[in-house]
Amino acid sequence: MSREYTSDEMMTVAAARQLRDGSACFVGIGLPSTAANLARATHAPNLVLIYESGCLGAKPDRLPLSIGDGILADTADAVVSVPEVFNYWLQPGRIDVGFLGAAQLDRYGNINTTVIGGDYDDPKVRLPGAGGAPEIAASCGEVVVVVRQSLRTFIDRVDFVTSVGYGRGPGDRERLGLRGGGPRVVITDLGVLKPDPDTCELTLTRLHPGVTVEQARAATGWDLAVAGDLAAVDPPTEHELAVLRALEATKKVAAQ
Amino acid sequence: MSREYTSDEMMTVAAARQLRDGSACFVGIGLPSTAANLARATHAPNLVLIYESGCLGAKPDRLPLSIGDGILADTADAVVSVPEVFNYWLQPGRIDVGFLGAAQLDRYGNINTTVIGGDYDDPKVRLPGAGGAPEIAASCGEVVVVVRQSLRTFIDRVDFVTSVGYGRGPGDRERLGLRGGGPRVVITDLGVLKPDPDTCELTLTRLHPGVTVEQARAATGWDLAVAGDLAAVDPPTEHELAVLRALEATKKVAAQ
Amino acid sequence: MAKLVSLAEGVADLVRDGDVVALEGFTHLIPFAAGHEIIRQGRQDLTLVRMTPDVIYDQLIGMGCARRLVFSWGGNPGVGSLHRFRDAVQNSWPVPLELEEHSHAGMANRYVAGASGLPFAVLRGYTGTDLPRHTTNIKTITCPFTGEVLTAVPALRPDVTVVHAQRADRAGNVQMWGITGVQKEAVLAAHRSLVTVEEIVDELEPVPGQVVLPSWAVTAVAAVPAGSHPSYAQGYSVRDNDFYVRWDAISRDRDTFREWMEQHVLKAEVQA
Amino acid sequence: MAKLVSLAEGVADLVRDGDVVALEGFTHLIPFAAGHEIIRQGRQDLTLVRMTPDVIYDQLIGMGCARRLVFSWGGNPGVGSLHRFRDAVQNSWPVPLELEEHSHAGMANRYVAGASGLPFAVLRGYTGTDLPRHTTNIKTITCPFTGEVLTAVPALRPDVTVVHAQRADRAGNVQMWGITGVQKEAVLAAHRSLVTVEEIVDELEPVPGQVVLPSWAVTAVAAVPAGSHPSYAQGYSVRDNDFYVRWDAISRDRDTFREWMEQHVLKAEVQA
Repeated sequence: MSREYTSDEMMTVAAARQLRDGSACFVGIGLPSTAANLARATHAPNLVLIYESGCLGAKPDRLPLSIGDGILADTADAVVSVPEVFNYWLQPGRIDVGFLGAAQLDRYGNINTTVIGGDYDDPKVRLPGAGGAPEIAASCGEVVVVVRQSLRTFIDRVDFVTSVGYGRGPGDRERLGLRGGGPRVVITDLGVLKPDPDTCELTLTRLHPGVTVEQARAATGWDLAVAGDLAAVDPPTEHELAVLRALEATKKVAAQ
Repeated sequence: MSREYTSDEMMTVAAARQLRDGSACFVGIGLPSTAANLARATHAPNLVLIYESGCLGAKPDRLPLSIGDGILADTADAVVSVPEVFNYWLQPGRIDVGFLGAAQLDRYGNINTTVIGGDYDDPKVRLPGAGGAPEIAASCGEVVVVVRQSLRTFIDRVDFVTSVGYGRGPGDRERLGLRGGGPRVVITDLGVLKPDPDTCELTLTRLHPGVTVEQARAATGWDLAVAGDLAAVDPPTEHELAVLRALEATKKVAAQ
Repeated sequence: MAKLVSLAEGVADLVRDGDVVALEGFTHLIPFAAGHEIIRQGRQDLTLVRMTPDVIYDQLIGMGCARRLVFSWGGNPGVGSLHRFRDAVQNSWPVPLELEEHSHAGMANRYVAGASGLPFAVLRGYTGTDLPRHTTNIKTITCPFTGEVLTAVPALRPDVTVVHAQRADRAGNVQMWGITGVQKEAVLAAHRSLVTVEEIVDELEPVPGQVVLPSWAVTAVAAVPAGSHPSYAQGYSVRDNDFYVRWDAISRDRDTFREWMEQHVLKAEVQA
Repeated sequence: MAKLVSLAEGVADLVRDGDVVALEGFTHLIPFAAGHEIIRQGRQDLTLVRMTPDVIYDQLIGMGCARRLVFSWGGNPGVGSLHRFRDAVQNSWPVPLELEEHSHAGMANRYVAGASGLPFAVLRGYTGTDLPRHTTNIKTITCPFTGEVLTAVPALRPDVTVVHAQRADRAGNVQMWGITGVQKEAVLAAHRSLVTVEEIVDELEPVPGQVVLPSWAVTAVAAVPAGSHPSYAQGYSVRDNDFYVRWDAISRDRDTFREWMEQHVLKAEVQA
């Protein structure tokens, strides 16, 4: 098994490491689902995976092809209706971690998955929209965002606020009455960002091996703050890589 | 099989005859449940029995011992939660007939099952209370009331309005925004009463065999109006009596 | 994750004097054994919440555990009145009992709001009845889109909810089926929950009509075989209807009642 | 009682030009065959409602059946964007498409309100986002008990809801299991409903996790084996993931799309 790995693999492994064993995680499809299943297959065997399709405690032995893959229902502790998963499980704050992606992310961790450019009625790019994200971002105990870092995605202010991070800064979540803690950490293909405790601004706290601060700054659409004690992320272990690649392989098989 | 029968048997048979085949009936326990099951076992084999315990389309082959008897769940088309039976099934007006009893009934068909005498905080008699009745009386297409007729039960004005009939008279249901039609008929051990189309006042329209208008008046706490075309109720047929007594027998067996 | 405990431990840890306590179970799966343990441990000053207070609440009320009752129908199902409940309301024996009275639809929606993390629920209910005159917990609310006036009731958030279910696994996942009433909502609405079960099994075989409460949504689980007697647990026991009938005579007289409770509850072996 | 009909009859009777139409199914049991029949019958001016408009709505939109879309997430799940949806929004091709956009929680609660006969639903949602700026169907509401401000959304009441289920019996009782999403609410919220099923059986054997819609709550049932392809029907078929991937290329170009629809939908045998 080679220790060579891609930046996406590093990002997925770093995201998986954010999930504590035994916590309940509301999982979006794509990268978040891959990372959550990697966590469950490595350091967090008791991670409770919750999918918006109504599957509580799903234990897939392969990567689901969609958030409604039959394997999620087959392996769940309970399958509930979609209204129930949002009303009885997400809304009251029962879910510890919300795991989200983004098309655009701004310096206060606000997420846009709706429209880019132009205006809402005549956008340059029409994106899929909100899905479960606004209420996941509002009600989960904390939010982990996984997104590739570039000038297209990391912008000073999102074109459309689909899901609220820290709004325009300190105190905004409280003013809005959002009961969850908001984005605790953002994992990218370059490193790790965390909100500054005073300003709520996303600050670079760690870099993936071989990545420089300059690269991170060049991929950020605002004047990126960097933590004094900037540390390096541990590269993927052989075990993490092996499990991740085995999971990705199951996806290809299942898709045939 | 003797054609002798009790006034309760006459009342139950007359009540059963009010239920049209194929209609959906929200069934309270006691007399309404007996009458509804008699109807299903005689002229209305496709009567859909709905119990507030969440059993939709129950088909018990014996009388249930309670509205939550296991035989209701075992034979139902669907068993749903108690919130669902009230919110998704009763509230939108999906149920054709609500079948209710009463401790007190007044000239406008209002029902009291809460307190009798004294005042609410210091009543002479404390009754079980509302249960599902207020919303059954409000939302079912129509209501059939089954109650023994006496000066204790048939009073000019109920001590407490637990479930609304016609309120204080014409137009009150509309004013209150109640979407169901209200009491269409009241079946007693003496005869049948229906609301006057103009005044909404319960009017004697039929007498059971052998019962006189004087008896009915003497058992009514208001000046009872009597229909011009006062007809006699057909006595129970041998078949009706045989099925009713067989049903009652199953209850005794099940209770052992 | 739910802790596996004994009934005595569960009640001692989770049910406290002065608590708002909901014991739910809609004629099926009524947690009688847990109610008896609450009586044995001498809890007092409780606000008892239940859609259908029946024999178990008659016993809790008659033993003086309750200060207040929030309910929608109080009777001995299929038999008649609850004499201890009536005695408390009409004669304040053994202690006065405050009532807060609702309809089933209102109570069910109050649990739904509690389970949903909302402060209130909206329904078409109570309109034209005398119920709203006797509590501040029934109000009107106007639809912001149509202007229609509907009814609002506040969320129920019990300190502790107690229910009985058929089974749990060793991880504390709970499985119930048959008539499951409002139990899921009552458990999710509560700050703490205790579930007694007929048995604890290695694997929860899926059952048609099942409701599963994941372990992480439950505080504690106690194995109490026949814990719903004289109610029933579908697949395990049938309703002891004869007891419900006999309760009428037992409960009519204060002394007969006390004596029966002495013999059958207070002196009963505490379940392991 | 539900009528047993052919798919063509069901769509002809129940889906009309200008209707508000909801096709639901949350990645599982998506009623593709019914959507194709709506296209074959040339319905126009529809307001399409769906939490997750995916390939079937991309096809309806690309064929010009829709005037308006009410939704919360529009994409090709696990693959990417919906090109016909984007082309309609960005370039009004083949006809302009109005959008009314919500979150999943908002849409689910709108169906719940519709199924419950209420004019609106209350939730904790949308707060702080830009979504309320673009529709009048998201408002605030104040709790009459606590004064807390929450969000209200109006009930969804489709003229017709179409869903796919595993089975129905000859009386028209419908049974589905696995991920059942918001289908029960969508059917109960609608004025009319059409359910396509994999098969019609004599007896509906109870299945764990089943949702049963009684015949009297459904307007019509049509047997359409594989009626959810390329989606899946748990217990009957698996997801044709390859098709979802291929759809990206098919739908990117207007001509390729039209040609594919000609071949595979317009000229397809109408299901019996």
